[in-house]
Amino acid sequence: MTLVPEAYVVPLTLFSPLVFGVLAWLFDRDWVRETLGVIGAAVPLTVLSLAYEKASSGTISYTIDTGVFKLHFVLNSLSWYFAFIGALVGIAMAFGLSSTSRRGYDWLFSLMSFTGVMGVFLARDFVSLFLFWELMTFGSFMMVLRRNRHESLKYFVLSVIGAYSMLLAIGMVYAKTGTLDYAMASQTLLLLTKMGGVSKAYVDTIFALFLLAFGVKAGVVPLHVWAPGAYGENDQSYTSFFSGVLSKAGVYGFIITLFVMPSLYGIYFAMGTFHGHLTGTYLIAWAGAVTVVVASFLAVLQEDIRKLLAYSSVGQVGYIILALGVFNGVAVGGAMFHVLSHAMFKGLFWLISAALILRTGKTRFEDFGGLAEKMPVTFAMALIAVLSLAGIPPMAGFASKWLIYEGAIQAHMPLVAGTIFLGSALAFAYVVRFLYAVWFGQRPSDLDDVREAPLPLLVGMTVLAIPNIVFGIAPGLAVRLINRFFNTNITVNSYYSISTPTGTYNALSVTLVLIVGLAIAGLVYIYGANARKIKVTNTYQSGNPVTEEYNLVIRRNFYRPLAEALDFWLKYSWDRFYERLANLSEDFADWLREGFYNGNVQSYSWYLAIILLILAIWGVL
Amino acid sequence: MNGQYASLLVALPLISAFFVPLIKGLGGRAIKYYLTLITALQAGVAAWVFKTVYTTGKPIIVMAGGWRPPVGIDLYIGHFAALFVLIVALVSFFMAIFSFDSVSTEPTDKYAMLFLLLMLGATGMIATGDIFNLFVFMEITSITAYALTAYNKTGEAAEAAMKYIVLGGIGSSFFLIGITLIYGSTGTLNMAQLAQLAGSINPTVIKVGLSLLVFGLAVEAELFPLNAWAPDAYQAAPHPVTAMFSAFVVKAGLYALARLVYLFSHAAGWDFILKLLVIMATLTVFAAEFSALRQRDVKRMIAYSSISQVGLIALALSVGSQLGVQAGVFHMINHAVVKTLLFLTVGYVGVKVGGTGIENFSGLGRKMPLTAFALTVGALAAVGIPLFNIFWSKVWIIIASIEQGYAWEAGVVLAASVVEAVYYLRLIHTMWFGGWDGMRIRESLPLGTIALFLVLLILAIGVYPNPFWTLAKSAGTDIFNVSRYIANVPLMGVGP
Amino acid sequence: MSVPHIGLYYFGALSLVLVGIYGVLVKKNLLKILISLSIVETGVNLLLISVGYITGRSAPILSEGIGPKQAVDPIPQALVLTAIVIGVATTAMALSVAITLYEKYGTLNIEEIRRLRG
Amino acid sequence: MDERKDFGENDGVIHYELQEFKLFEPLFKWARKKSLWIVAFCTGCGGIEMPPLATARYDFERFGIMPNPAPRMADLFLITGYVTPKTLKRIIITYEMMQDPKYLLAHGSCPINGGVYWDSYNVVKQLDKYIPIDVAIAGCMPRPEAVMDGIMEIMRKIETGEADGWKRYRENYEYYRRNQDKLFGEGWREKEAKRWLAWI
Amino acid sequence: MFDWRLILDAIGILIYALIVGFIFMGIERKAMARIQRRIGPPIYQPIIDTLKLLGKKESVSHGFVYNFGPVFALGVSITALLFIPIANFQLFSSNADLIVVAYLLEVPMLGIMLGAMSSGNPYSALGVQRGLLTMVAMQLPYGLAIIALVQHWGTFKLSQLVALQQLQGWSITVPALALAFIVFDIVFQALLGLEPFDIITAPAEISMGPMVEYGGKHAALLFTQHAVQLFAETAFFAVLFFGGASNLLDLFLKQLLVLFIAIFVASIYPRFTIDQAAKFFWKWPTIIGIIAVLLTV
Repeated sequence: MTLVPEAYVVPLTLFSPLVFGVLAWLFDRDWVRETLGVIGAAVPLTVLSLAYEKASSGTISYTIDTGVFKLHFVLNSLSWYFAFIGALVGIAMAFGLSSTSRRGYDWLFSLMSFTGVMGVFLARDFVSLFLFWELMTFGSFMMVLRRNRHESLKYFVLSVIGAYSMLLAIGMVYAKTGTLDYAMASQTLLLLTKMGGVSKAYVDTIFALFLLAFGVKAGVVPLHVWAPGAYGENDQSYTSFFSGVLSKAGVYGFIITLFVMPSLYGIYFAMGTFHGHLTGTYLIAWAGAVTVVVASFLAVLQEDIRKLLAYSSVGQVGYIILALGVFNGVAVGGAMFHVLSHAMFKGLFWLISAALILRTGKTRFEDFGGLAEKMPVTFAMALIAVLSLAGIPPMAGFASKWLIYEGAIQAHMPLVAGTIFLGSALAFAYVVRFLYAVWFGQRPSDLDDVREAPLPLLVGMTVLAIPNIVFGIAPGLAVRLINRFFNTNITVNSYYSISTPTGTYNALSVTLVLIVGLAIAGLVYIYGANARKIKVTNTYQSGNPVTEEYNLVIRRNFYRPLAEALDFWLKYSWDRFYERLANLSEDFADWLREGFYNGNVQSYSWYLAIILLILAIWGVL
Repeated sequence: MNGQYASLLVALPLISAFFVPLIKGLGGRAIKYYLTLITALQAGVAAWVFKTVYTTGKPIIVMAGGWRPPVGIDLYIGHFAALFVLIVALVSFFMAIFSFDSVSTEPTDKYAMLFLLLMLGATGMIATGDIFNLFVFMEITSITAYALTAYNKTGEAAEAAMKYIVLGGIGSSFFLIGITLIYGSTGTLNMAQLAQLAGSINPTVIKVGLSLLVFGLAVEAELFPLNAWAPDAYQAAPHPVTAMFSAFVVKAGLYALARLVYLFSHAAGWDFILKLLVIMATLTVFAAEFSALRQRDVKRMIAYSSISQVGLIALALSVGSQLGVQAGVFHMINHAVVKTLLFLTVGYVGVKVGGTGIENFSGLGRKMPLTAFALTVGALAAVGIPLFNIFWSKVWIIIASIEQGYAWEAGVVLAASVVEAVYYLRLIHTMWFGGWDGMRIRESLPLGTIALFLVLLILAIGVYPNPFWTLAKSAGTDIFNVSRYIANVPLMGVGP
Repeated sequence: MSVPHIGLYYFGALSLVLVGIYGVLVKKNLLKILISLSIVETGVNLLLISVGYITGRSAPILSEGIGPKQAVDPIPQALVLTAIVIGVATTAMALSVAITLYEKYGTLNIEEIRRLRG
Repeated sequence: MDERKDFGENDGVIHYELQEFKLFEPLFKWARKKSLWIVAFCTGCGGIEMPPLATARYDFERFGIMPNPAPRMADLFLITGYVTPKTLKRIIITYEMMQDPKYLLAHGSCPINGGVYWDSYNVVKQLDKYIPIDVAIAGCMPRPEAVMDGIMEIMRKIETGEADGWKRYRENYEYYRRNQDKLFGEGWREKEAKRWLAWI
Repeated sequence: MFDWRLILDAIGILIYALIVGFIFMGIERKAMARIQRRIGPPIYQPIIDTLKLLGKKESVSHGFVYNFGPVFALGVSITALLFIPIANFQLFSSNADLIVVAYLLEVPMLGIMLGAMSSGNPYSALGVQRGLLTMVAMQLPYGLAIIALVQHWGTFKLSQLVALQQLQGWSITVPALALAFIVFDIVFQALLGLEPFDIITAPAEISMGPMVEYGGKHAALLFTQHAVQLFAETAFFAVLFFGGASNLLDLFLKQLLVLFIAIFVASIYPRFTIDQAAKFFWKWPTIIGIIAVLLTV
C-alpha cells in the first residue's frame, strides 16, 4: 500500500470519476474526451486493487464534514467487494463508451452515476447514502433524458419515489435514535425494540419504506416498470454499467437493511416469524421469486434486443433478491457471488448489443441474422455471455446459480426454489433465442457490409469476459473473498472446488471431463468424411429449390406458442397500470387548479372568510 | 460608526425615493442609474451592518428618537435581520440592473420610487421590533406591491392588482384588529415586552388576538387558502418585481409570522396555532405543486413552485423545534438565491423571445445557451438534486419535521416534490432537446454575470454548505430563542 | 379599562367590520367591494380608538386643565392616525386600479374579470 | 469463391472427393446393407404400397429399414410410379441432397419406359436418362411382396458392390446434367424458385 | 497425481454405457414393434445405423458452429454420465452433486440447438423453438420433484443419496416421494423426447425437427449422444428413485424397468402440440409436485 497513501484511497475512488467526467464535458475534443473518461474510470479500479489487502483485513475510513452533515465513508471487505465489481464494469463501460458515443454529455453523466454508485457502496451513514443515491439516480436519468423523455420521466419518478421513501425511513430512524450512522442507529434501535420504546408498526413501516426504496432500484416486480425503458432507450455501453452495477446499489441497499445494521437483524425477530422464516426476509424472498418468474416470462416474449436484455437483467437481479430473502448462509453467499457474475455477464451482454447496434443500426430481432461470420470476435464473446447467463457449468453464472439452488432448497422454501428452476429454464430459452435471431441463419442483404466491432469496445468486452471464465473455473477465489465479510458456511476446499453442507462442486474436474468428452466427440467427428461447406440456400425445403429471397428463418414471434399458452396472464400489464395512474394524478392536478384558482376574487375572499370562521370558532371554544 | 448608522438602512431608501421626481427631468436612463446607485449603497450599508452584527455577536438596537424601547419604537437588527437585510439589498441591486432593459412602460420614475419603497418596506418588516411598526411597514410593502403589480397597465395586471388589493386589504385589517386586541390587554406594542407578558394575558383574548395576527401575516406569507392572489400577482407583475416578490417580500411576511408565533410561545392555545400552520403549510406545498403540473406559462409555473417552496419554509418554521427553524432559515436563503435566478432567467427570456409561454422555451439551449444553462441549474437546484443548495435544506427540513412527529406531513411534502421534479424536468427537456427555429439571440453581459454569480453561489452552497449553514443556525436561534431576544432589548421598566 | 358600557363600542366596531366583510363576500360590483373594504377599515379604526378609552376622561389634548392623569390613553389615537392614512392610500390605489380595469374589461362585475385563472 | 465449388454448379463436374475407408470398409458395407433408410418422398401412385411394408405382415423394419423424412440421412430413394417433369425436378434436388452411398429403387413400368402413359406429353418416358436407377421392379404398381423382393435385390447388390448408381451419377454427371437441362432448360432451379416466390 | 484406476473405470464405463445405450435404443424400437405385433429390428440395430451413418462417404456442413453443435452435445453427455455414480463405480461423482448433473443432462439440448440453428433451415428453427418450449414447460415439475427428493433426504451428493437409500429403503417407498416419482416419470418422458412429448422431432410435421440438415457423421454423433444420454438419464432416474445399484446387473435391470415404463407410455399416447404440452405440464405434474414438496418440507 505504498503507492497510494491510505488517506487518499476513498476520496480517489469516490470523486475521480466525477472530476474527470466534468473535465471530459468541458474539453469536448474528440480523443481528449475519451482518454479523460477512461482515466476517470480506471482510477477507482487501480486504487481499489492496490488497497485490497488493507481493506480486506481492516477498514479504511474517511469523513467529509460539510457542516450540515458529517459524511462518513468506510472501505471494508464488503464495500470493497461491491466497489471492485463496480470499478471493473466501469472500466469496461468506459472502453465501450469511447467507441459508441461522441458526446461530452454522455461522459459527464455516466461518470457522475459512477461516482454515485461508488458513494453508495462506501457510505457508512444514511445521509451520505441518500446523497450519493440521488446523484446516481440523477446521472443515469440524464443519460436517458437525452434519448426518450417519456421513459426517462417514468424512470425518474419511480426512483425519486424510492429515494424519498428512503429519506422518510431515515427521518423515522433519526427521530427515534437521534443518530444517522448505521452502527449507532442500529444499536439504539435494537435497545428501543427490546425496551418496547418502538412499536412494531413503526419498525414495519421503516422496513417497508426501505424495501420500497431499494426495491425500485433493484427492479422488484411491481416496481420494475422503468427498467425496459431506461435500459433500452440509452447508449448500450452505458447500460452495461447501468444494469450491471446500478441495480447492485439496490441489492446493496437490501444488504444494509438485512446485515450491515446488525441489530435491525434483531429487530426482525420483533417482526415475528412465518412458519419458521422471518416474515421480513420471507417477504423479500417471495418478492425476488415473483420478479424472477414475471421478468423471465416477459423477457422470453420480447421482440427488441434491448427490451429482452433489460427484462433478463431484472430477472437476474430477482435471483439475487430471492437468495438474500432465503437468508441462510449458503444462499446469501450465492447471492453475493451472483452479484459478481451478473455484473460480468450482463455487462458483457450489453456491450455486445452496443457493438451490434453500433455496426448494424438495428435493434429488432427480425432485422438481424447470420452475423456470426461477419463479427467473429463479438460472436465468441456472445457465446461466453450466453453460456454464463444460461448457467452452463464451466462458467461463473453456473457457480453462483448452483449456490443459490443449494441455499434455497436447504432453507426449506420449496416453492421459491421451484421458481428458480423455472427462471433458469426461461433464461436458457431467451438466451438461445438471442443467439438464433442475431448470429445464425440467413443474413439480410443490408447486413452484408457489417464490420467487426471497434477495438475499444472489444477491449471492454474482454475485460468482462475473462472474469466470467476465471470465476467459472475457480469459484473458490470469489467465495473466499465473500467468506471474509459474511459467515456463509460454504467451505472452500481449493481454488476450484467449493462445497456446502449438502453438496460439492469441483469446477476444475467438471471442466476437465468436459474437455475430455469434447475430445472424444471430436475424434469421432474427425474420423468421418471431411465436411464441405454449402450455401444456406442448399437446404431441404421438401425438395423445392430455394434462392436467397426465400426467408428461411423464424425471427419474429419466435415463442408465439408460449404467448398463446400465457395469454390469460399477458392481459394485465404493470406498464398500463402506471400509465393510468400518472394520467389520473395529472387530471387531479388540473381539477384542483381549475377548481381552486378560478380567478374570481369573490371565491378567494370566501376562502379567507372560511379561515376566519375556523379561527373564530376555535377562539370562542 | 456606532450602531445608530444602522438606521440608514431605513432612512436611505426613504429619502432617495423622494429625490426621484427631481431626477426625472434628466431622462429615463438616468433614473435607472440612480436606482442602481441607491440599491448599491443600501447593499453596502447592509454589508457593514452584517459584518458588525456577526463579528460582535450582539444585535444592533436602533431606538427611534433616542427613546428606550417600550416607549420608543426600536429596530432590532439581530443575526437574522442582518443576514436578510443584506439579501434584500443584494436582490434589489440585481433587480435594479435587470430592470434596465425589462421595464419599458414610460413612467419609469414612478417605477423607481415604488421599487425603493418596496425595498424599504421589506427591510423595515424584518428589522422592526414593534408590532405596530411591523403593521406600518407591512402596509408600505403591500401598497407598493399593489402599485407594482398594476404597473404594466395591461388588463391582466390591473386584475391581479385588484385581487391582491381586496385580499391584502382584508388581511391587513384583521391584522390591525389583532394588534388592537393585543395592545388592549397588554398595553404595550414592543415585541420583547409582549414576550414577557404573553403568559399573563387572559386566554380568550390572546387566542383570538394571536390567531388574527397569524391570519393577517398568513395572507402576506401565501399560506394555502389565502394565497389565491399570489400566482396572478407574480405572473402579471414586471419580471424584476416578481423576483423581488418571491425572493424577499414573502420571506419578510414569513419571518414576521415566525417571530410573532415564537414570541407568544407561553400564551395559551399556542400549540393549536402551530398545528394549524403546519397543516396550512403542507396544503400549500401540495396545492401549489399540483397546480404547477400542467402549466402552459413558465413564469406562472415557477410562481407556483416558489409558493410551494415558501410552504415548505412555513412548514419548517412551524414545526416547533430549533432544528426546524434553522433548516427553515437555511431554506429561505437557498430559496431566495434559486428563485431570483429562475425569475431573472425566465424574465429575460420573456423579454428577449417575447412571452413566457412554454413554446418560447423550446430549443432554448441553442438559442440562448447561457440563460438556458442558468435556468437548468436553477431548476435542478429547485428540484433538490444533490450538489445543489436546496438539497441540504430540504433533507434537514424533512428530518426535523419527522423528528417532531409530523411523518405524514413530510410524506405529503415529498410526494409533492416528486411532482415538482416532473414539471421542472419537462421544462429542461423542452429547453435542451426541443425543436429550434434556428436563430441565436445575443445575451446581455450584466445579466449574464449576475446569472453566473448566482449559479456559482448555488454550486458553492451545494458543494460545501458549512459557512451558510452556520449563518442559518445563528439566525434560526435568533428567532427561536425568545429569552435571548428579551435579554438583548434594553427595556425601560415602565408600563402596567 | 373595564368599563360597563364600553362593550357597546366594541360591539359597534365589530358589527361595522362584519358589515364590511358581508359587502366584500356578496356584492358583485367592484366599487361596492372597495366601499365595503373601507367600511372594514373604519370599523377597525373605531375598535382601535375604543380600546384606548378610559371612562370619565377627556381627549388627550394637553392644555392647562388636562394633564396625563385626566387624559385618555393617547397611543391608540396616534396609531389610528397612521391607520387612517394607510386606509386612504389603499383605497386610492384600489380606485385607480378599478379605473384601468373598467378601461380594459369594460365592466366592473367581478364575475367577468377572470382572465387570469388556473 | 470458396475453392470447393458447391454441388450442382453447371460446369459438369462434381469437385469434392469421396472418403475411402480402408480398414472398416467391409463392416460399413455390412452396415449399409443392414440399415437402409428410405426417404419419405412418395413420388407417384405407388406411394400407397409403402405403408403395408411397415405393418406387421411384411414389416421391413426387420431388415433395419426405416422411413426417414430428411434426405441428408437417407440412403434408399423409392421412385414409386410415373414421374412428371414437375416431380422430376424435386426428385433431382432430393437425390442430389442425399449423401453418397445412395441407392434408387424404381417401382413399376412407368419409370422404365413410360408404361401406360407411353404417349403422354407430361410423363418422363425413361427415368434412367436423368437419374441412375439401381433396381427396377416390374408391375403396374408392384405389390408389397414385389417391393420387398426389390429391396432384397438392392441389399444383395450392396453386398456384392454392384449397387453403384451414385458412382455412375458422379462419373458421368455431365451426361445427366445435359439431359436435365435439355428437359427443363438452363438454370431451371432459379426460375422454379422465383415462380413460387409470389406465394410465400 | 492421476489415479489411473479412476481413468480406466471411466473409459470402461463409457464403453459399457455406449453399448448398453445403443441396446436400450434397440430395445425401445423392438418393444414398440412387438406392441404393434411386428417383429421389429434386431436389438443392435442402432449400432448398425450409427456405423452406416459414420461410413457415409461424403459429409455436408453449414459452418463451424454447425459442426461444433453435435460435438459439444456428445461431450456434455459424456461429462454428465461420468458424474453419476454408476453401480459400485463412483467415477467423478464426489466432485459434483445432483444440481450439477441435472444441469449437465439438459445442456446437450443447447448443443443440438446450436447446430440446428446454424443450419439455417426453417424446419430446424421450428424444432429448436419446440425443444426449448418443452424444456421450459417441464422445468418446473422437474425442479419440484428434485426439491421434494432433496428435502426428504437432506443432501445433494448422489453417492450419499444412494447410501441413504440402501439403508432406509428406496425413495419410491416413501409416500411423498412416490408422488415425486410420478412427476419425475412424466418429465422423464419429455427428457427422452418420447411419444407424448416428442414434438421436438415430430417426423411427420417438421421432418426430424432440429436434425433435418444432419447427415453422415453429424447424425452418427447425434445418435451416439442420444445413446449416452439415454443411459445417463435412466441411470440418474435409478439413482434418484431406485436407490442406485450395488452392481451393474442390478443397475441394468432398474434401467430396463424405467425404460419399459417409458416405452409403454410412449407407444400408447398421441403427440401433444407444444402449447398443450406447456399447459399440461403447468397443471397436473406441477400440482402433484407441489403436494409432494409440501409433504416433505
